[in-house]
Amino acid sequence: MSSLVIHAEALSKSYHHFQVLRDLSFELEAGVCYALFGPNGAGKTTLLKILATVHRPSGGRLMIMGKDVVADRDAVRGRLFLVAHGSHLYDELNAVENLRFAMGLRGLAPSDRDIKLALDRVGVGAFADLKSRYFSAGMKKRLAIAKALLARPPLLLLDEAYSSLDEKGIALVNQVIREATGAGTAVFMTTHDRAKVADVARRAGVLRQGALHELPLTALTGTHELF
Amino acid sequence: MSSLVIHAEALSKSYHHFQVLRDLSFELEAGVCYALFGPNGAGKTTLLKILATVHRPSGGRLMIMGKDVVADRDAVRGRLFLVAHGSHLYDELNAVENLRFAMGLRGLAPSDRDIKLALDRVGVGAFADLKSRYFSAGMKKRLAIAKALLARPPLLLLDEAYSSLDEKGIALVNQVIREATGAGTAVFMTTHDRAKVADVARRAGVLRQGALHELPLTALTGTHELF
Amino acid sequence: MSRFILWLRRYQRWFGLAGGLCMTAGLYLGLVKSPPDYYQGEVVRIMYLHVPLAQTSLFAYATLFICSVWYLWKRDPVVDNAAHAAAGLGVFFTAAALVTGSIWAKPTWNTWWTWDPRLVSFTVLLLILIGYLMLRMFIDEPERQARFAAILAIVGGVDLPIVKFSVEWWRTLHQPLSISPRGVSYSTDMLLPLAIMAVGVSLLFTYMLMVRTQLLYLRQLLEAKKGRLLSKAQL
Amino acid sequence: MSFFSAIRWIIWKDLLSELRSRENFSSMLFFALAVILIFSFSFSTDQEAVRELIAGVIWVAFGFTAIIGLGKSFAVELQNDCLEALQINPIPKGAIYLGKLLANVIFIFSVELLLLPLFVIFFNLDILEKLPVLLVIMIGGTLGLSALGTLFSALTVQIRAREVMLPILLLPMAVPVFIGAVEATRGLLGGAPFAFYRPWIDLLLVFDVIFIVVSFWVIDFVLDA
Amino acid sequence: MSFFSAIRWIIWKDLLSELRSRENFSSMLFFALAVILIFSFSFSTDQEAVRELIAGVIWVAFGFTAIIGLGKSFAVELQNDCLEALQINPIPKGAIYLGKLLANVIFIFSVELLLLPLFVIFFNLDILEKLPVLLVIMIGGTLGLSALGTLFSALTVQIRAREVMLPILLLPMAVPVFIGAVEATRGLLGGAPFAFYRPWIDLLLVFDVIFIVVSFWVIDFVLDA
Ligand code: HEM
Ligand SMILES: Nc1ncnc2c1ncn2[C@@H]1O[C@H](COP(=O)(O)OP(=O)(O)OP(=O)(O)O)[C@@H](O)[C@H]1O
Ligand SMILES: Nc1ncnc2c1ncn2[C@@H]1O[C@H](COP(=O)(O)OP(=O)(O)OP(=O)(O)O)[C@@H](O)[C@H]1O
Ligand SMILES: [Mg+2]
Ligand SMILES: [Mg+2]
Repeated sequence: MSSLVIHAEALSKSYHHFQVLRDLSFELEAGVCYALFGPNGAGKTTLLKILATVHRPSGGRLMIMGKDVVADRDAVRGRLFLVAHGSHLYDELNAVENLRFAMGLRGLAPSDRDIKLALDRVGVGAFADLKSRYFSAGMKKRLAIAKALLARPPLLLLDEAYSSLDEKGIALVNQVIREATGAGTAVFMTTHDRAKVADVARRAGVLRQGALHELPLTALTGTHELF
Repeated sequence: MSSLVIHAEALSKSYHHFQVLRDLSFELEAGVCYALFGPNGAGKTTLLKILATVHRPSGGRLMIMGKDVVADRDAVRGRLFLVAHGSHLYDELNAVENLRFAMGLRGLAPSDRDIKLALDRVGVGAFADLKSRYFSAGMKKRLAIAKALLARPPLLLLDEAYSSLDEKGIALVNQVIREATGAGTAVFMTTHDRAKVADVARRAGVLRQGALHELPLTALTGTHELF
Repeated sequence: MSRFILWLRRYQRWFGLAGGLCMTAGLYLGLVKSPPDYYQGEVVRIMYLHVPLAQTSLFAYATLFICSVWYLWKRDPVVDNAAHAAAGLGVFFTAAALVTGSIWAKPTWNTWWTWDPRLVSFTVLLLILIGYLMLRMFIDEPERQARFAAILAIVGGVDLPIVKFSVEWWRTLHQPLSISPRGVSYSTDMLLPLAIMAVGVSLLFTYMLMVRTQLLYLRQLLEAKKGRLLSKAQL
Repeated sequence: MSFFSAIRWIIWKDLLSELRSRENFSSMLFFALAVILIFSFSFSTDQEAVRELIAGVIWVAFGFTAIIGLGKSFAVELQNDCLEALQINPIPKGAIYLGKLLANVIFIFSVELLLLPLFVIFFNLDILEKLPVLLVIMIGGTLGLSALGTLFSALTVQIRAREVMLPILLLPMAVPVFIGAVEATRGLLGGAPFAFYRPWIDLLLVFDVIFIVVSFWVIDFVLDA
Repeated sequence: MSFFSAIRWIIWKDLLSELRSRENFSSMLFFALAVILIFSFSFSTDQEAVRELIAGVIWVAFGFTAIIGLGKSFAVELQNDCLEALQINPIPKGAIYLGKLLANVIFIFSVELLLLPLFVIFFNLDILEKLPVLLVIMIGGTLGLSALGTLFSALTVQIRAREVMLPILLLPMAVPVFIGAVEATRGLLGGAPFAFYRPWIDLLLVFDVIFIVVSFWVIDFVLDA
C-alpha cells in the first residue's frame, strides 16, 4: 500500500457534458513505468492532466502518494512533475534562467554545476545562454526534460514523450526513464509509438471509449492492432 | 526538366547572423516522396518553411514547378500545400467550415459530399460540427490532412508528418502519401521516425551542420545512426 | 433531477400568484386611488414602479452574492444556476429602475441623467452585472464558468458598498444636492400602495428567479444529453 | 473573380467567427461604455464644459472602440498559426486587406450605431434631423481609422508587443481623421451651417481614399516575407 | 520561508523578462503618451477647461497605463502553457498573486514617475513642494488598481476575450479608486488644505487593503481548478 503512487477509483471527466473518461480505476506502484496508448481523442492528455492536478476530475477519487488530489493539492504537487505538450518555458529567459526559475518555485536551488550537467545531458549545453524563444521544437522538449532531471520527483508524467525528438533524443528519454524508475520514481506516459516504449515500459494500457484496459507487455513488441 | 518540382541552388538561411542552412542544393521530381531527417535544431522546419514560401531564403535560388519563389510567389503558392506544426485551424469554426474556408481561399469549392468524404477518410466525420477549438492534438492533425486531401496540390510539404497521430493515423498518412505520389504529387516531409516512413519514401536525406546529405534508402530500414 | 429543482417546481406558482395579486392591487391603488403629489402632480405615480424596481435590483444582487459564496463553498451546480438567473434578472430590474428613474428625472430634474451619487453607484451595479454575464458568455466549460462568475460576484459585492459610500462623500463633501430622491416625503395614502408594490415586485422577482433557475438547469441537462450522444461517436 | 471571392471568404469567416463567439462585438460595446463612464467621472465637475467637449468625447469613445476591434482583427489569425496559412495562400494580399477592412468597418460601425442612443441619453443630445450627416461623418471616420488600422493590425500582430503597438502606431497617424471627424461633428452638433463644416467632411473622405490606396499598395510587404 | 522565496522568484522572473524585452515598459509609456496627446487634441478648444480637468486627465492616463501593464501581467504566462506550470507548482497561489502584484506596481509606478514631468511640461503644473503627497496618492491609486487588476488579469487570461474583459471587469469595480485618486489629486493641485482632501487618501488606502485581502483570499479559486 505504501508503495502505491497513483490510486484512482472510478475517475470520470466531462468537458461541458462531453464525457471523456468513465469510471476509470487503476493503480501505479513506485519504480514502474506505465505506457498509455489510445486512439486520437481518446482522452490520454485529459487523464494525464487530471493526474497532474491541472484538471479536477468530474467524479471519483484520486490519491497520489497517499494524498487526495482535491483535498491536499499542494502536497501532491510537490511530488510530481509534468512534461506536457506545452514546454512551460518563458521565451525571454535563456535556458539556464528557465531551469532556475522552475526549480526555484519548487523550492529547489540547483548549483550552476547541476544546471550545466543537466543541460549537457539533454544536449543543449551549447545553447545555455540562448533565449528559449529561439529554440526549435525538439530543443524545447529537451529543455523540459532537463527540468524533470533536476526536479527528481517521485511521480513523472510525460505526454507524447517522444514527439519532436530525434533518435538520440528518444534514446535519452528512455535512459532518463530507466534511471528514474531505478531510483523508485513512478513514470506515467502517453505515446503512440509502442516500439520505442517497449524498452522501458513495465506496464501498458489502452484508453478506449473512456475506459482503461490493461495490455500484456507482449503487445508492445507485437504488431497487431492495439485498438 | 519539366518534371522537376523543386529546384534549389545554393540556398542559405540565417536567423540574425546564426546561419542555419548553408549553400544547400537539391532537386525533387514529381511523384516522389522525400523524407528529411536531422538532429533537433538542424533546420528541418526552417528548410520546409522556405520551400513553403513562409520564409525567404537569405541567399541562393529556389524554383518550384519552374517558377522562382521570390519573383513569382502567388503562382508557386497555388501549387503547394503545407501541413505544419500549427494546424492552421480557426477555433470558432467547426470542421466543415474550416475546410470550406481553406479551400475557398485556394479558389476551390468542394461539394458537401467531397467534404464529408474527406472528413470520414481522416476519421473525424463524427465531429464535423464540433468547433475545432475542442479537437485533441491528433484530431487537429487529421483535419489538416483532410485539407491536403481536398487541395490536391502538385507539391505537398509535411512537417513532422506523424507526430501526435495514433497508429491508424500514421497508416492513413502513409496511404495518403502513396496515393498522392501515385497521382504525380511530389511530397517533401520531415520526420524523426525512419521505420514509419520507410514504406513510402522514395528518397531520403539528412540535414547536418546546415548541409543536406542524400541517404541510401537502405538506411531507412537499418538501425545504425543517421547523424 | 435535483431535489431543489423539484421543490422550486412545486412552489413557484404560489409566488407567482401572490406577486401578481399584490402588483394588481398596488398598481390600482397607486395609479388610480392615491392622490397626485402636491408638487409633482401625476408624475409622481411613476414612483410606484421606480422604487420597487430599484429595491428589487438590490435584492437581486444580494441573492447573487449569497448564491456565489454558497457555490464556491459547496460547488453545487444548481446554486450556480440560481446565481446566473439572479444576475440575468438583476440586469433586467436594474435597467428597468434606471429607465423609470430617468423618465421620472426628465420632468422633475429637467434632465435624463445627472451625476448624483445614487445614480452613479447604481450604474456601476448595472455594469458589474453586465460584466458578469459577459464573463459567463466567454467561458465554455460550465465548471470554470461558475467558479469565475462567483468570484466576480463576490468581489463586486465587496466593491459596491465602497462605491456607494465613496460617491456619497464625493458629492456631500463639495456641494449638497439641490434635489434629492429622498426629498419626496410619503403620506400614508402613498405609503400603502408603495409597500404593496414593493412586496409584489419582490415576489415577482422571486417567481421569475425560480422559473429561470429551472430553465438554466434544464438547458444544462439538455447539453449533457447532447454531449453523451457525442461521446458515443468516438474515433 | 478569385480576387472578389477571396474578399468574400475573408468577410464570411470573420463574420461567422464573430457570430459564434460574439467576442469582438460585445467587447467593443462594453469597452466604449466604460470609456464614456470614465470620461463622465473624470469630467463631472463642470456640466457645461462636458457639453462643450461632446464631439471630442464621442470620437474618443469611437476611437477606442475601433482600436479594440482592429486589434482583434488580425490577432485571431495567430491561433494555430493561421496567419502563416494566409500568407502562403495563393491569393493577392490586397484581397485579404480589403476583406479584413470591410469586416472591421461592419463591426465597428454597428457598435457605433448602438452607442449613438447612449450619447443622446447621457449628454442630452438632440440629433434626429442631423442623423443623415452624422452617419456620413461616422462612416467617414470609421473608414479612415479602419483603413490605417487594418494595415497596422496586420503589421503589429507579427511583432512582440502587439496589443500596444497598434494604438502606438495608429493614433498619431490617425490624427487627421480625428481632427476631421471631431470638427465636423462639433460643427454639426453645434448647429453651424453645413457649408461651415463641409471642408472637414471632405478632408475625411480624402483621407479615407488616400489611406485605403496606400495601405492596399503596401500590404504585400506587411503580409509577405 | 518558501512563501516569500516564491514571491521573490516571481518578481525576479517578471523583472528579468521585462528587462530583456522592455515590451511592457515602453508600451505603457508610449500608450500613456498617446492618451495624453489625444486628450490635448480632443480638448484643445478651451485651455482653461483643460486645466480644471487636469486631475482627471492624469488619472485617465494612469488608468490606461495600468490596464496595459495589468493585461500583460498574466498574458505572458500563456506562452508555452506556462500558466499550467504555475498552477501545478507546489506553492501557495497567494504567493503568485503577491509576486505578480508587486511586479505590476513596480512597472506601473515607474512609468507614472516618468509621465509626471510630462504633465508638468504639458500643463504648466507646479508640483515641486506637493511631490511627497502626490507620490503617496499615486502609490495608493496604483496599488488599488493593481490589487484588483492583478486578480482580474489572472482570471481573464483563462477566458476567451481576455484583452477586453480585463478593462470591462476592472473599470467599474475600480470606480472608488478613480474617485479617491482624482479627488485627492484635484484637492492637492488646486491648493486646498490637506485636511480637505485627506478623506480621499484614506479612502484609497482603505480600498487598497480591502482589495488586497479579498483578492489574496479568492486567488485560489482563480488559479486552481
Ligand atoms: C436614472 C435615475 C434614477 C436611478 C438610477 C435611481 C435609482 C434608485 C435607487 C438605486 C434607489 C434605492 C432603492 C433602495 O434603496 O431600496 C432609488 C430609490 C428611490 N428613488 Fe430613484 N433613481 C433615479 C431617479 C429618481 C428620481 C428622478 C426620483 C424622484 C424625483 C427618484 C425617487 C426615488 C425615491 C423616492 C426612492 C425611494 C427612496 C427610499 O426609499 O430611500 N429616483 N432610486
Ligand atoms: N476543453 C475541451 N472542451 C471540450 N472537449 C474537449 C476539450 N478538451 C478535449 N476535448 C475532447 O476530449 C477528447 C479527448 O481529448 P484529449 O486531448 O484528452 O485526447 P488525446 O487522447 O490526448 O488525443 P491525442 O492522441 O490526439 O492527443 C477529444 O475528443 C476532445 O475533442
Ligand atoms: N526565429 C529564430 N531566430 C533565431 N534562431 C532560430 C529561429 N528559429 C529557429 N532558430 C534556430 O534555428 C535552428 C533550426 O531550427 P529548426 O526549427 O529549423 O530546427 P528543426 O530541424 O526543425 O528542429 P526540430 O527537430 O527540433 O524540430 C535552431 O538551432 C534554432 O535555435
Ligand atoms: Mg493528447
Ligand atoms: Mg522542427
